[in-house]
Order: sequence, then structure tokens, then C-alpha cells
Amino acid sequence: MTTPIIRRIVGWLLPFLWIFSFYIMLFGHLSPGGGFSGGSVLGACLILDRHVNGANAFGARFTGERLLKLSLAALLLYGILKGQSFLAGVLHMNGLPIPLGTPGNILSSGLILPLNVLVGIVVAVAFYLIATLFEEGHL
Amino acid sequence: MISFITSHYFQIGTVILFGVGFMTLLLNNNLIRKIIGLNIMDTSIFLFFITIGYTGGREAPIINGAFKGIDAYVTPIPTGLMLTGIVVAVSTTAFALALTILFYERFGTIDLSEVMDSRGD
Amino acid sequence: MKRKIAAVLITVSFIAFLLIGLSDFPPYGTADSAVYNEVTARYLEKSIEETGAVNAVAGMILDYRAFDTFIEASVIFTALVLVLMMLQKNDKANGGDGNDHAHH
Amino acid sequence: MQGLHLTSLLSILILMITAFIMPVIKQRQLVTKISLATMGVVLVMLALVAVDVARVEHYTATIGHYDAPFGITFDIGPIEAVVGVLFAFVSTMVVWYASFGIHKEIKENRVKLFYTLIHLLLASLLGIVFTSDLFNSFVFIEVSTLAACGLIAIKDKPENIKATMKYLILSSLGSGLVLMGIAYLYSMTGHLNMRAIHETLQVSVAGNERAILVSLTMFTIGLGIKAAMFPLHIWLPDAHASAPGPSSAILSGIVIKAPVVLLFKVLFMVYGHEILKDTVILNLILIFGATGMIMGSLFARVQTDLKRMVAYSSVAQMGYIFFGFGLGNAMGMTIAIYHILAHGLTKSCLFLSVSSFIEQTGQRDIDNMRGIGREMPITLAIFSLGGLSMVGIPMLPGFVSKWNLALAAIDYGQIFLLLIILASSLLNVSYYFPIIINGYFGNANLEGKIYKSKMKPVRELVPLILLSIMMVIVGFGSGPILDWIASAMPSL
Repeated sequence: MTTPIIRRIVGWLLPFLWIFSFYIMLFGHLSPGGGFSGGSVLGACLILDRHVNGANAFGARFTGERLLKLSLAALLLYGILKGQSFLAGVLHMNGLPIPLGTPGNILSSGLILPLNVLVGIVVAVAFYLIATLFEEGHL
Repeated sequence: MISFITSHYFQIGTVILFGVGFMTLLLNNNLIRKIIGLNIMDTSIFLFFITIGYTGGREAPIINGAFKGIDAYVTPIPTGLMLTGIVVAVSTTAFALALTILFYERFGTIDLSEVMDSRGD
Repeated sequence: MKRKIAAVLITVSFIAFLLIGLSDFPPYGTADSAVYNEVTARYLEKSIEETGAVNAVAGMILDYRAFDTFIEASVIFTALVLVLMMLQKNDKANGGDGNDHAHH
Repeated sequence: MQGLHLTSLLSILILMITAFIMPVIKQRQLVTKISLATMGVVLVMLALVAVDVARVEHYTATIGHYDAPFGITFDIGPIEAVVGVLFAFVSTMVVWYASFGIHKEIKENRVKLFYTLIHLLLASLLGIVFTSDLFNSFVFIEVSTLAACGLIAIKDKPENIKATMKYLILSSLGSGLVLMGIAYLYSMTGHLNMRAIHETLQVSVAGNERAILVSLTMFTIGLGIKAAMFPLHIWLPDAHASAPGPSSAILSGIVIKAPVVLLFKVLFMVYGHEILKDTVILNLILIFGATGMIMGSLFARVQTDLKRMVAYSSVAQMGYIFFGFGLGNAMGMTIAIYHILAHGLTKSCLFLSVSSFIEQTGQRDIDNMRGIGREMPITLAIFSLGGLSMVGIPMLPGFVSKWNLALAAIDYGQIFLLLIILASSLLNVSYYFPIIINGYFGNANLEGKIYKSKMKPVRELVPLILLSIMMVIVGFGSGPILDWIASAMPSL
């Protein structure tokens, strides 16, 4: 299905795409981007990798089962991190004291950075698993 | 009338796009085309939201450096809402396509009318 | 054929209906629209102070309206679970808990 | 006592988080236990919400740290509390019922997904009812659509796939229309919070009449599709008839109710009576509701499949709810909300008893249900109670609805509406009574039937019995419930 040309070009491209996706996710609070956009680029990377290199490159180490667990863990962590803030909001109290930091720094704006990463993981894994299921019919 | 078209051309475009999606949905029995129609409809709504959020001459709501006053930036709300809307649309599409695959496996066709006519109700 | 004509008629009247509603809105790209109210003002002005995010969109979706984003994540989760349910060919990777009725 | 306000949000969070955990658990039994326990906890929490609302009448919970127009809030009053308790109660009973027999109806490895989907569904339905933010409710609607589709498609039969496809396409169309309505409203007012929109609309109604009418129509059609308003109901019979029994009970009992509640909030809390009385929307809803009451019953009459008949009866009953809204007076609206309660309990009862008929006899045709009363006396008794409530036998909830709806129609000033209610009731008699009579009586029917031969063990019938007891309680206690709902009606 894949020709050497595609394999070579994707081989060149993938590392950049990986870095780019993490950049979008990690700098979501500072520049355009965020969890969903970064996650979809990351998901596209994973799909591309699977498509070109087959299941044995990335898929061998990260089986569908494991990825599913990873994304569920991310969701769970999201629910707990944000859930406490929601619950505290109902009571008009402050949630976990997370410093907002200096605006403009990478480590700033409290929960937004970790939440972006968690959303990114969920989105990337979901896209990757859905695409794998469509293409191969199993994980 | 003409002034309405020239001043609202973007909104009119999105509404017509909505109609295109709607018609695709109504006219075709092919499931894939129906799903495409739904997606066109969704996209037109996203574009409509974006037109609400656009104001000529203002910057994107990313406050690098000094804050230039609230009149210098476009509103962040429609953009943010549409991020959520897109995710929802993607999820629905993924499910609809998966369902289409199963539909094809069960009925050997992706034409909704062929299957519906087989039962008289 | 009848159905096509009906579909075209419905669509055209629908577009006309939407356009009639559209005529009440301010022109495209002007600043006097209703969306520039206290909510937008707060999201722009206080975003850095209250959420720490330079990107007001990120501040909005993950702090002011974070509940939306949480539900959105669960939409993705639902879709993933559903696609998994529908397309997973039986019991290969799933650990397969037991007797499967094997009807295709 | 702010702590009690937590319960509304906590119930949704607990359901979501347990749903996230379930897919990785291997044992079916464990998932069932977790689900049952969670449902019990959620039911208690919703009861606490009701207690809380009874104490303070109405409260607003901010989700996150920002107040109403800036952040997302829950607005909870008597209507939300009553509907929330109904949702939690019905799903608890359905999960309890399903824990005995769902693995017979669907594939073994899908059982845990069934519970996952029910959790997501209940969480999203509660969200739709509680939230006071329009866009938030849209996102919840999407979760509920996907989860409800999953509950139909979980049974792997061709007709399920077909029904799900139909439902999904129409439902997505409905969501699209709702989103367009939200876009128009947002463009007009710049708000997403229901109260804020209402206040802004009161000021800026002049010059926006056409846009208001368009957005109102979008909401009515979009939510009408999801709530099976009469001409838009075409997805419902297939979907509800083909789904596994417990799914049908949930789908018919509560899933089509949440959009109705949202439509109620949009119509009367976002737009308000001032705007509505200048438009034709309420009249249209009244006409659609009345047509649905008659046509739904007529369609139900001609069905030969028992489950399909009960599904069509849902179309007729949704007609009653829209009829109540369409009247537009305080009594009509109160009764519409009460009928959500009445129909939710009755229809889940009916669907669960029908599903146990089908499960025990393997038959779906109405003709094959002759003499079932001897084989499954308790289940048919419960079915009969539900049927009698639908028909409108005094003191059962269906009667309370019909009686008060008739009073509201007189109040509205159109006597012919009474005839529609009467005709619909007679039609109900014509399809529920034959099943009950043929089930219990007639020598030809009972010949060769062995007493209690196909009965389920009594402990498996407990949830059904509890549902029917609750139904009777809601019927007998209709006075205070109606008063409580009426106290929350927006002033006209």
C-alpha cells in the first residue's frame, strides 16, 4: 500500500509533526492552539505512523488496550482535577491552590496547561484508535 | 435588498451552505452522502458562529505584551464554542461512519431506501 | 422526481426563512453587535488576571466555561466506546469474556 | 447548608467518572455491581436535590468559580428536581432489572458497555435538565444522542442497525437546528445563559422580531425531532421497538423527556410569554400535539407487534405533553410537566413488562399474548396497571393528566380540544384493553396454559413492582406534586 517515496517522506516529516503537536498542546495557553488541536495533530501522527510503518513500530509497544487505558486514565485525571474545582465553585470556595504563575511563561495559568495535555492525550488516542478500528477492524 | 446582500454576504453564504447540506441530506439515500450533508450543515453553522465573532480591524484575542483595551480584540467566545462544536461533530461523524460499515455488512448496500422499502411501514 | 421537487422546495423556503431572520442582524464585521457586552469584556480584560492564560480562548474554554470542555471530552469518550463496540471484531484484543453467540 | 447544593453536580460527576472506569474492568459481575451501587447513590443524591429545593425553592449552583453570565451554572427549581428524581428512579430500576437478564439479550462482551452507556446517558440527561446555559445543554444533548444510539445498536440485529441509522441522522439534523437556533440567539443577545438571554431579549425585542421567530422555530423543530413531536416521530417506532428491553424502557421513559424539558425552558424561560404570545409557535405546538395524540393512537391500534404498539403509544403520549405546552396557560404547562412524570413511570413499566413477556415466551405478536395472564400473572398485572393508567382510570397518573388537561383546555376556551382528549382516550382503550382481556380471560385463551409456568422469579420482578408502586403513588399524590410544580411556573 505504501511506496518507498511515501515511507521516506513520512520518515522525514514525522519527527517534526510530533514536536509540532506537542508545541501546540504545551503552548495552548500562550498562543493559538490547545488540547484539541494539538491532540488531533498528534493523532494524525500516530495514524500516519501506523499506516506507513505498520503495527510493529508504534503499535507493538502501545497496544490498543494500553492506549485505551491511558486515555481513560487521562479522562479520569481530568475529571478529578477539574471536578474538585467545579465542586469548590458550587460552594463558593477556592479549589486546590494552584499558582497562576507569571502570565506568558510556559508554566503558568494554573490548571490550563495540564488540562490541555490531558485533553490532547484523550483526543489523540481516540482518533488513533478510531482510525485503526476503521482500517483493520480490531485494535 | 442589494445593500442587505453586500453588508451580510458572509452570513448569507453560510445560510446557503446550510441549505446545500440540508438538500444533500434530503435528496440522497446513500448513507455516506447523507453523512456528508450533515457535515456540510454543521460546518455552515460553525462558519456562522465565526462570522458573529469577526470584527474588522481587530486582533485575535491573544494578549501578548500590553493589554490594548477591549476594543482592540475580537470576542473569544464564538471561537471557543466552535472548538467544542467541532469535536462534537467529529465524534458524531465517526460513529455514523462506523454504523455505515455495519450497515453495509448486514444489508450489502449503503442505500437507505432499498432497505426501508423491504418492510411496509 | 416528486421527491426531488419537494426537497428543493423545502430547502429553498428554509433558506429564505433563515435569510429573513438574518436581516435583523448587524452587518458583517461591524463592532456594534450585541456580542460585545460585559461577558466579552470580562473574558478579554480579566483573562490574564483570573486564569493566567495569555490566549483568551484557552482561558475561556478551560476556565470560564470549563464544564463544556469536560463534557466535550466525554463526547469523544462516548464516540470511542461506541466505535469500539461496533467495529471490534470479536474478542481479539478485548480479553474476550466468555461465551460469544457468534452470530454475524 | 450550602453543602446540599453539591448533590446536583456530584451526581453527574459520579456517573461520568464511573463510566470512564467501566470499560477496563474485566468481570461483568463487578461492572453490574458498580453500576447498581452508583445508581443507588445517584438516586439518593437526586432525592437530596429535591429535599434541598423543597427547602430553598430555587437555587443556582455555579460550576467553576464564575457567576451566571460569565460561567456555567445549574439553575434548579421544583421542575428540575422532580424530573431529575424521575430520571434517576427510572434508570435505577431499569439497571436493576437489566442486571438479571441483559446478558441474554445482548452479546456477553457488550454488557459492560451497556452499563457505561446508561451512565453516560443518565449523566447527560440530568445535565440537560439542570443546566442554565444553552450551549452547555447542546453539548449534553450530543452526549445523550450518541449514548442513546449506542443503546439501540448494542443489540446486533440488522433492524437495530437500520433503526439506529435513522435515529442518528434525524437526531443530528435536530442538533444542527438547535445549534443554529443558539447561534441566532447568541447573535441577538450576546449571552448564552438562559436568564441573561431572557433579560436582554425583553429589552431588545423591537427590531429583532424576525430573528426571534426564526430561532424559535429552529428550537421547536430541532427539539421536536428529538422528543418525537408528531410529524417528526418517524424514527421512534423502529428505534424503540428494536432496542433491547431495558434500553427501550430508558429510551421511551426518559430519553425523549429531556428535550421536552429543555424545550419548556427555552420557550417559557428564555423567550417568555411576552414574546410567545405574538407568534404562532404555541398554536403550532398545540396542533402538532393534538394530531400526535390521535394519529399516534391510530398507528398503535394497527400494529401487530406488541413492542411496536407500545412504542407508537409513546408518540401519542408525547402529544399530550406538547398539547399541554401548546395551551400556554399555567395549568397546561403544569400538567405537561406532570405528564412527563406520569408517562416516564408508566411507559418504563410497560416496556419492562413487555420485554419480560418477549423474553419468557419468545413471541412478539399481540395475538400470541393470549392467556399470558395465567402463565405470567404478576407481569401482566403490572402491564395492566400501566395500560389502565394510559387509558385514564381514576387515581392513576394517566387519569390525573387527562382530567387536568381537559380542565386546562376548558380554561383555554376551545371545547373541541376536549373531544380530542376524549377520542384519544377511547383509542387508548381500544388497543390496551384487548391485550389485558385476552391475557386474563376467555376459555379459548387460557386453554393449555399452565399457571405461573413462565413466570420470572419474584426477586427479578422487584424493580418492576417498585416502578408500578411509584406510579400509583404519583397518581394518588398528584395534588401536592401538581402544587409544587405549579409554584415554579413562570408568571404569565
